[in-house]
Amino acid sequence: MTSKVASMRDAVAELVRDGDTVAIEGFTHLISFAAGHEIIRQRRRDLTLARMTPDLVYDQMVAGGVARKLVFSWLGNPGVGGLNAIRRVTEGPDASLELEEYSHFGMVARYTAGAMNLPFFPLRSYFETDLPRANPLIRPIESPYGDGKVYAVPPLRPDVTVIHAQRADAAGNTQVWGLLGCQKEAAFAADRVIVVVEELVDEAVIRADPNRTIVPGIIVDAVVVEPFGAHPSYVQGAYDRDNRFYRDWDPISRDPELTTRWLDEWVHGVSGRAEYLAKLGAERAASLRPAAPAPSGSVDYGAYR
Amino acid sequence: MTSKVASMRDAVAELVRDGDTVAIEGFTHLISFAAGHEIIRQRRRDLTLARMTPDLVYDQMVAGGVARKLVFSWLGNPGVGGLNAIRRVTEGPDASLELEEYSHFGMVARYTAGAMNLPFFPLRSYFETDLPRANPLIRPIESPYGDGKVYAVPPLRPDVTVIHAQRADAAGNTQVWGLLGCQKEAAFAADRVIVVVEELVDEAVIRADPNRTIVPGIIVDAVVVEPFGAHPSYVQGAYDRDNRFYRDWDPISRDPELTTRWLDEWVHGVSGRAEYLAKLGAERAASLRPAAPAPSGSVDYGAYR
Amino acid sequence: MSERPAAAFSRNEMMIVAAARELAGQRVCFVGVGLPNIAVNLAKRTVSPDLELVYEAGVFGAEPARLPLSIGDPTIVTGAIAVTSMFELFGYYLQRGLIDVGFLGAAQIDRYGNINTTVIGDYVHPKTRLPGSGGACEIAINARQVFVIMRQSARSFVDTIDFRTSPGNLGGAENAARIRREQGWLGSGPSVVVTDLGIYHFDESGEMRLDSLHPGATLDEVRATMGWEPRVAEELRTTPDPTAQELHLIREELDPEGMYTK
Amino acid sequence: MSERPAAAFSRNEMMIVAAARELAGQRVCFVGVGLPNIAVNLAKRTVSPDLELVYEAGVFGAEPARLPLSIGDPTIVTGAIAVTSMFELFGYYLQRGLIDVGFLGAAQIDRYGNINTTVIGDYVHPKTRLPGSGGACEIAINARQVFVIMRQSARSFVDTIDFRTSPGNLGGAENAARIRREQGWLGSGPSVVVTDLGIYHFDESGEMRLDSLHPGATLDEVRATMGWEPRVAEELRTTPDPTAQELHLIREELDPEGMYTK
Repeated sequence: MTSKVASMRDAVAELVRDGDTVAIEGFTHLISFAAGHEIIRQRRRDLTLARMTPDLVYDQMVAGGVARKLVFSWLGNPGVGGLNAIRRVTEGPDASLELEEYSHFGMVARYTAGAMNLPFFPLRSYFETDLPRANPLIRPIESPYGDGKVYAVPPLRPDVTVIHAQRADAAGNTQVWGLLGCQKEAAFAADRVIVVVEELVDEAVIRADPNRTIVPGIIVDAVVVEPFGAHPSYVQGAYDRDNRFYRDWDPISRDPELTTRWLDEWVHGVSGRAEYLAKLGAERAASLRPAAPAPSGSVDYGAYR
Repeated sequence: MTSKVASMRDAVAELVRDGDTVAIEGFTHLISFAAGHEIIRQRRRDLTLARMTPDLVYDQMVAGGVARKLVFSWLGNPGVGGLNAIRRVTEGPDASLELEEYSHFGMVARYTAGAMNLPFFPLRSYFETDLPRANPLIRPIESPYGDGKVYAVPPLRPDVTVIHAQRADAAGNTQVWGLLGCQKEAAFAADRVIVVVEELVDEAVIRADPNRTIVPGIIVDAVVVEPFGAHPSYVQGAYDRDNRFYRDWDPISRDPELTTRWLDEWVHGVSGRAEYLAKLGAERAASLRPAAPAPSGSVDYGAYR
Repeated sequence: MSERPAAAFSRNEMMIVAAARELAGQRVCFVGVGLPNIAVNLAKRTVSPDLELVYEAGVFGAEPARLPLSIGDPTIVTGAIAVTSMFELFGYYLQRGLIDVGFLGAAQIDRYGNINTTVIGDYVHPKTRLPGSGGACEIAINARQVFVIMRQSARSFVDTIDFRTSPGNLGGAENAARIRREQGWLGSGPSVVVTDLGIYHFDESGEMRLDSLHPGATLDEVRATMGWEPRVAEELRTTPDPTAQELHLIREELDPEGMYTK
Repeated sequence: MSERPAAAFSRNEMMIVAAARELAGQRVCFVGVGLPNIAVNLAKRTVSPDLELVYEAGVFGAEPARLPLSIGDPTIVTGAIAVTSMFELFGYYLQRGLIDVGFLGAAQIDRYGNINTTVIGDYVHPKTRLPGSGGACEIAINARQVFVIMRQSARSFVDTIDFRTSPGNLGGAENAARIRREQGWLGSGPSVVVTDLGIYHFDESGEMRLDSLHPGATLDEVRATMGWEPRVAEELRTTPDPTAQELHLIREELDPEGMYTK
């Protein structure tokens, strides 16, 4: 087994190219801010950024100048308000960021079609709405059983998908618990996959609980070990969402100058996640730990010899 | 929370009706022979039996006279040979059992369409084969993106789906590990669901590991506690497949008289699973236990208060 | 129990309490972030203890130990009945018809309960870019009933919405019922709108009808905050005050910082 | 090591060894029950230690502690890399194009590698009802390459199959390549057929070509067990004998009871 363990710098340098469609997925949980920041730091350009909920990570990437286009289903700072850097380039006559817009299920269905090598995926959304007019890629399709029509969305096949996970082995066999979002589908749909983990584990840990595996190493190109790499989002069992960060981003992102200064300080001004975390402080990190453990318990697969 | 715990006799009496489409699902793993035998014992008639791999359980049910029709994708006694009771009513000019035939992925896709309330499910199978001619419900469908066609299969919506699982709570919240087959899809697709379990557990066991849940109680109508209820198939971690039984069935099922005698003795001649097991003998059951435990290990969900 | 008198409550508190009470007898509820979240968690502690909370992030049967701050808060996962992929949550639960009540908010709503959460102004060059559908479009189509909870204002209760993100009763009840039937939608559309001023249900024609005014709210206020002449029930009721228990739960457990209720 | 001399081997053993050797350099293999199962497990212990075994039951990266007796044996689950639903196995792995080699058996096969596992005789009133497709139809379309392993007989190697369950090179290579391209199939079809008599690959025209005769087998035997005049390679090779190690593994570890190899 060849190890795919790489630094974030090398993984992004090798696997993310100008003009790529990049999906950093994770629905509120396990968002790889570490990868987003490295892409900004390496000054990638003309990316199409796909994500159900662009969240702060894409607001920062758009502010960092890496994006040409956004493919999404919900645009906001959850629980706080709007994404101000993105609003600046999407409102009014000078809007410069291209948008391609779906609903949540539409985005999930697009990744699923990509993961399954299907030319489309059917769903019951979009009827009697303005979404198919806003996005002509949402198209009606007749049931071949004469019982009416549904809508179809096209496959989404990112050049690169980045996911964050609790653990993987060196071959990229990856396990996640808690919210699963659409990471599995986004990874299988992609041409290249970067997995960022809290913890690198021995293959035996993975093999002890194969039902927990969401992505096999066979589709993974790089494994990056980056504890706290999902901050300010969270990792089930490891740390909580840093709500203060989400609130603080609102006034920063409202002001273009403050935004640039923030990126200079927290992204360009650090060499990587380790320095970012040192800057954030051990106390802040510690304050995000869960109040107590909540163990799943163990099940028995049985040895059959 | 209302308890849905019922005896197999009551569950089948209440929930399985003459003429129903019944799916006892479980791919080689977790096949509810206990439910199959109870349906024979209660002399249900005119059932449409759906199952990817009819296996011995449907061979016995067909022999027991409950079936009018079979919906399936692979017809055999895995590792042994054919299903002789079924062959007797499907070969030659007097074939009396109606067949509706798909491929494995086609059956999975049918359950998935049922589970998702979709009018069809698209897949890349069937091109340039005789299957769409043999089964006109397999139909071509054009991609709305001008990139060719795929095939569609219609939703499968069983009146009753029966699944066997390692554990559930009294509300029917059900957890499985090892092979998952298409049980989740078959259950969500169904109008009524019977869950048969090795072990009834406290709700707290389920809630300790929510990622392990495959079926929520909200779609479950009855929970039947029937340890060894999947024999001669197996339950991961609990017991192995009884290969001797699979081999023994071949000569029995080749002879209509022996088959009837077997049903009289092992199905009609016992009041239920407990008596069947007593007849089978503790030694036989013990011989099927795994050689040693193989624990999954525990993961931490974290308490967030 | 709180020592403040029951009568001293904010309009937001009244709105949340009214929405929670509407959930009596419901079984499975798709929870949104913000106001719906508080209303649903209040209902589970009062009128609907058996309510199963479903979060679009992939959680069924959540028992949050604290008020979740987002729909993906880790507290909704720990101790839940089931956690699934979003493919399964939207496909096997929502589109399958297992959700009794879905909650929606709106930037704009019209008399038929059609909702806009996408843009104010032109789609391509909008005046305000809103969040978009998220799961709203599919909730509106697939949930058995849709509850709307939002503050009332002339900007949001409009004659014509700028973009239809989520279908309500379309151009009227008859048309909506026909389309829902023909297309095989499992949902029956919007059934209640709860605002800071009152409670609306939908009449035979599919239009919003004011059935209850909150204490202290007036018909004039209602008219001043709507872009159309509202239909009013023949026997207009007054929403009963929040009880001491309801207020206590909101203030001590569900929103102690008053983020949503002040 | 077995004490039997290497030369004493059965034709079934030769067939399994030859199939295993064809897997050299392959990465991800979809394993079928029976002969393919033994061949693949032998390849993993000899020419292809990194081979990842995928079972249609939903297992990726199996490390079976014993020879699995069915494709759903619990021994393929314990210690595997991943266990998935069959929806994901067929959709995200197979249809997605992640399977390098899929193994098929056949009741009937024609010169183009088209396969019948459904019926002998008429579909509605068959002489023999066979198992049907199972996953074969989708393996034939979606696996990057298809390997066939089966004993040769005039009943099974036929001019015209009674039912096409799994497409091979259809009516010839050109046509097959065009259809596969036009339909966006990721698989390139059958690439090797290993029998108890020899090894076949497919020539430019898409027909089976005998490239290697197993030791002791003759061209006359080959002709007597095929419904068409076989193409034979200009330089027909003789398959090297099974090595002592290969035979030892088969006899001591993989099929000690000789269920498949006697």
